[in-house]
Amino acid sequence: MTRVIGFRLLAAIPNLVGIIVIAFIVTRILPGDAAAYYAGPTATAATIEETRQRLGLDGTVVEQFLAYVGQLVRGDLGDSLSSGQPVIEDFARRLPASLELTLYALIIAIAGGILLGVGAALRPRGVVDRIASVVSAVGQAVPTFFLGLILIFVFYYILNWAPEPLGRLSFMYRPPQPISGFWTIDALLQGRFDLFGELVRQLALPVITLAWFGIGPIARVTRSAMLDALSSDFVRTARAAGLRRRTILWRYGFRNAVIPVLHTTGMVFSFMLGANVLVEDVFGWPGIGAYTVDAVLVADYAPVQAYILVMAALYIVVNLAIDVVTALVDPRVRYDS
Amino acid sequence: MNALTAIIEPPPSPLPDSAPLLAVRGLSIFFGGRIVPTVQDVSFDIARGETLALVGESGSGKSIIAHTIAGILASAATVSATTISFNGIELAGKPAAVEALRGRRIGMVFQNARAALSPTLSVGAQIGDVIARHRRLRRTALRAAIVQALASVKIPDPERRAKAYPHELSGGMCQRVMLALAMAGEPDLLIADEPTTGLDNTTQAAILDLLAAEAGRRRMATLFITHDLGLARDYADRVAVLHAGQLVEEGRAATVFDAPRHPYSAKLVRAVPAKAATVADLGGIPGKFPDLSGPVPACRFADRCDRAVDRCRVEVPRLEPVPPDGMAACWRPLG
Amino acid sequence: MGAPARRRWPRLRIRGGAWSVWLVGLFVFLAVFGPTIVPYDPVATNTRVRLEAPSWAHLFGTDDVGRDVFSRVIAATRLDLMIALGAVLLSLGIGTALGAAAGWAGGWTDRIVSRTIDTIMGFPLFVLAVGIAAGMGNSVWSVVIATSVVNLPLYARTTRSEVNRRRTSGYVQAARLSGIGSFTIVARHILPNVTPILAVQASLNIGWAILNAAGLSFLGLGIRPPTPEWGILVSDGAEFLFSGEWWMFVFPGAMLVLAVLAFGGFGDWLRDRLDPKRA
Amino acid sequence: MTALLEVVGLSRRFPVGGGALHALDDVGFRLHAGGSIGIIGESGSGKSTLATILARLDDPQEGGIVLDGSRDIAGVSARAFGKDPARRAIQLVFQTAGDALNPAFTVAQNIAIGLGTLRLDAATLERVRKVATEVDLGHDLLDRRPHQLSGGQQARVGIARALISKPRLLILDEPTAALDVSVQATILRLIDRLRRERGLTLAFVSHDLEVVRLMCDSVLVLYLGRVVEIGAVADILAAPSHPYTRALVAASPGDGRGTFRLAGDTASPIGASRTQCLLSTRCPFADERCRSERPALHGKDGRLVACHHADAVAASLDDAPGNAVR
Repeated sequence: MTRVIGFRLLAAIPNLVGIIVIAFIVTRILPGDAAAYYAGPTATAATIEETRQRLGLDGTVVEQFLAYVGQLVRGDLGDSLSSGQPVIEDFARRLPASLELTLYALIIAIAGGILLGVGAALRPRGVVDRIASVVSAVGQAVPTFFLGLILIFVFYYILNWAPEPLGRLSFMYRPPQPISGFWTIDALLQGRFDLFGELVRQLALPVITLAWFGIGPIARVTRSAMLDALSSDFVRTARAAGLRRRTILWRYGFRNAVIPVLHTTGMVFSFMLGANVLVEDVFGWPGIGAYTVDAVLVADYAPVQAYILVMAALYIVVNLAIDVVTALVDPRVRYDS
Repeated sequence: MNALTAIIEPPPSPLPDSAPLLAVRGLSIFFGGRIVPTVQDVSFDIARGETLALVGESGSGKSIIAHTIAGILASAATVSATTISFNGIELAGKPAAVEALRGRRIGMVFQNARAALSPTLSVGAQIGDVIARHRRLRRTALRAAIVQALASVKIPDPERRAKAYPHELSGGMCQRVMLALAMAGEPDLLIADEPTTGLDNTTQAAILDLLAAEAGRRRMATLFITHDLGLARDYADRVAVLHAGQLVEEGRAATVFDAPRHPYSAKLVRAVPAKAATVADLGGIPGKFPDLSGPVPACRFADRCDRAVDRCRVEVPRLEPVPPDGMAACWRPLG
Repeated sequence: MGAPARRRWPRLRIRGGAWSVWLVGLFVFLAVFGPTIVPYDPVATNTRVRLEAPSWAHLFGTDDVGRDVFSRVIAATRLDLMIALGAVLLSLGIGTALGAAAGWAGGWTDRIVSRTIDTIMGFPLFVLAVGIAAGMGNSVWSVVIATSVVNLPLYARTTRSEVNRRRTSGYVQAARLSGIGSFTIVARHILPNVTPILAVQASLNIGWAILNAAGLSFLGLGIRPPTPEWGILVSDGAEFLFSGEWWMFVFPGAMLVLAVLAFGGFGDWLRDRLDPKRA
Repeated sequence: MTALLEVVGLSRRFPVGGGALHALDDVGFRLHAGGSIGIIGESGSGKSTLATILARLDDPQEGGIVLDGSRDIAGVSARAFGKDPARRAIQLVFQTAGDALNPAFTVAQNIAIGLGTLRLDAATLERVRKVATEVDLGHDLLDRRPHQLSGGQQARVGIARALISKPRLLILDEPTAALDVSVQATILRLIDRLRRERGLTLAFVSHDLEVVRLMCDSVLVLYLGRVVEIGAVADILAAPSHPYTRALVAASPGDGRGTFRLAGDTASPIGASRTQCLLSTRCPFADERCRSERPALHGKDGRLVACHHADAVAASLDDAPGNAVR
């Protein structure tokens, strides 16, 4: 198993290199003079030139790329114009908010998708199948931001069930001491259960919005993989051997169906990282997505490339985890490497 | 109760060996709301220790019959039968009764064994699942039973092979595993659905040798589904020939192979390369199975048969005894 | 009869039918004639009718500067559809060529193309689109290119695997037996079999491209107000959600949904039509 | 009399994770014009690889394929062979007929591909019709798509495609493996008739001894890429001199249950030993010599056998059913 992990880590290296190259290209095609951005708004021609040399921007493309990689290795992602701080500090503060939102949504999407998918497969054209159908259709056709707005309009403006959609916590509450950065967990760790409840209320709408788009694909793949598995030759063998229905369903059916589901989960996560930008924008969520969009709009480009790098890195990590789980379930993958 | 009555009353004993273990009468299977049955009025017996080969070309309905008896017909089909009696237990229209027998008294092996085993469980685990279903065993005893089961189907190095996954084994090895799986419940009847289709001839012979040996040792009845008349001749005691869902001839394997009485069986035999001295002796069969979505002639071979008369198209021929020792469903059997 | 063939399970989505073809027709009509048939100038302001709720005079109400929401929503059709169509055609053309080359040639060509595709796929696609759109500045083209780049892998991968799968098929071998050259085999013997798959994918993909483009402009990237565009209209309307002027974001949003549903259904309908086994 | 085809020392290796798979190892045979050779072997024997190389769709690493005693076409790469004048002389009929027909084209077009064209001008269509008649394919089927045909009809289209360019050598790669026995019979008879009418030379790849017995006058038995026995069909089937051939004969269904069996499954051909007989782990005749010295093909009663114990194998035939056939 360690060999599998090692192999997958090695396989991720070319991806990482590719991502750095693309991030570099995106930075270089940005309009305007990068040195001028890095030097800051008050820079004179001389300081800009100085910055250019410091950043290695006066060299050939290869030199520039090496200088860029050198910066990355030092953890230097540049300074944000709007906040005036190093991007890496802004990110460190805001990343937990994004992660809390995305991971909860991912968990709900996986759980909901699998439940709906299995239920639909057990009774094609039954009630669960129809519910899954509708959930999936809405997820495919309704834009993320539009669904978020509709939920806000209904549950906040009309029904007033949800709190005001402005960030992680209303200003009337004091946030928990940061331990994990996941406020819900921190609140529980500190025994502040009322705060936990409030945090959940605040999280509910953005998490549902984000999760909705994952439930559809996961349910769809679970359903068809389950139906394929249940009509497969090996389930027929298990039936002919007189195994219990429960054993057949889970140990023979689901165990094999889970492989394509895992694969889809990777794509769903990728999609969520993207949709995350829109959801944070709609719900005023103080994560890195909203931060980056604000930065883009004022032509503050350092956060953009940092954002792309962080997102790609996250994606690689999650896919690595999915690969490992897949290898645990599927012996064919295990021996491929 | 005194000694005298005890002598007069017959002792309670299992059925005599001559009584069929499996008796099928008037089995018809309808698909998709069709009026014309895909399998029509099929009847046959299998005695303990006997191998009956159900032979037919693709689409003849042989696998459907096997799946129906085992109660694992996948598609929504309507089954009607006068009786499907197994060891005196009526199975027709009683899914619960079949369920109780499946995997224990009735075992089954399929073609394409590698696909018929779950790719994500080791073969030992899959055999273990079946053994654990039939016998309560502790961990170590279960492991021993798994190895024993693999050894009994002549798998070399069973301890190591128990940990292997289907994709790591050859097709022949997978078929042995499936045989071990089917045998785990010590069945009285084994339904072998084209168990060697897709395997090489030498592997096929090894598997069928093993199957025959096991059946002989345990006096197990075997329903052997195959498209290969030659194999049926080599490995079965009796042969039943299916054409388009109708059973056309039944008899001792050598007799059917060497002196078929039904025109279809005769043509089928003439198409077997092993029977032909030269290529000129080979005979094809004109036409194809009738389309079951519309009206069909009473004898479904009538339109392809050079001996057919008007009666063949309007009156279904029943299986009647033909000399020397078989049965044929034909108004004008060869003779 | 052997084991039942592997069935194709009915897919979990609203089935495409004739309705979707009509709807797509309607959208095309609006894209061509929309700006000329709308009742009001989509960009002209009229402060006398600010923030009016839907009425017969203004079916979808008016916005904060008195523009007719109905006219703006209809007029936006042309731009949104052109962006989506342009992006899909661009990625279809380039992706198919790359994928066919990789799938047929194998070896280094395949390795380079596949690595490039993998790297693009290594990004969360919308994030990449945001990056590209940000980099390319505020123009329609930046949205088109951002959308098509993130779509490229879809076509390249499909074509690659479909061509690769057929490379060793009997009929390609048969063509080689007659001395037919590589280019002809790919273009005349293999691609006609892949075209239906790509056509279905492209038509399903149009809905996705509409969503992607709308998402970018919702964030304020690429296209700038006051140009009528559905994403921008929703974004502008969202500002008035908290004061209850719902019509400003609901109608353009609903139009987006309708467009995506129409093209999704159309793709399904096309798939059923183009299935060669149905002829 | 020079042979139409003379194959010498043909080898084809595929690189597999660290080692090499010897799909074909030093294979050779002669085939006279109008003759027919059966190539028999089980999965992994290399018989399909041999068919593909003979049809010049793949390149051997070593060896020669001499046509008409004059030209070695093994040196021409498969890529370049498309433009070679000899291309039309050699045609291949594929194993699964359905897969060998392009679903995008009509039956007529699929046949015309044999001429390297998709355009059905009057002359082409005339030739298509003529060859369709020859293979008993109704002209009403020419406008259909391949998937609308039955398996037997698809097989006929495949044969028509191969024949339209008037080849001299026809290679058949298990042309009836996927067909029902009644359809197989008609296709075999068709092939035999065409062979006589057109004076074709056949290389017939099959796993079925009985089919080869009916269709061919000589037979070549392959085991893990090597020729183990080669000679006249009737001789070899009557008295196999190689244990593997004998096992094949004994396992062939339809003439009683043979008793001669090899132990275990076919060994993996990957990284197989070069110094021992490949069958030595499974063979009841095997002794120390078999495990230390690879037997070479040598002449015996007008055939070639690669076995140290060929005489013992032939002599040990008993009267058990299936052990000796005809």
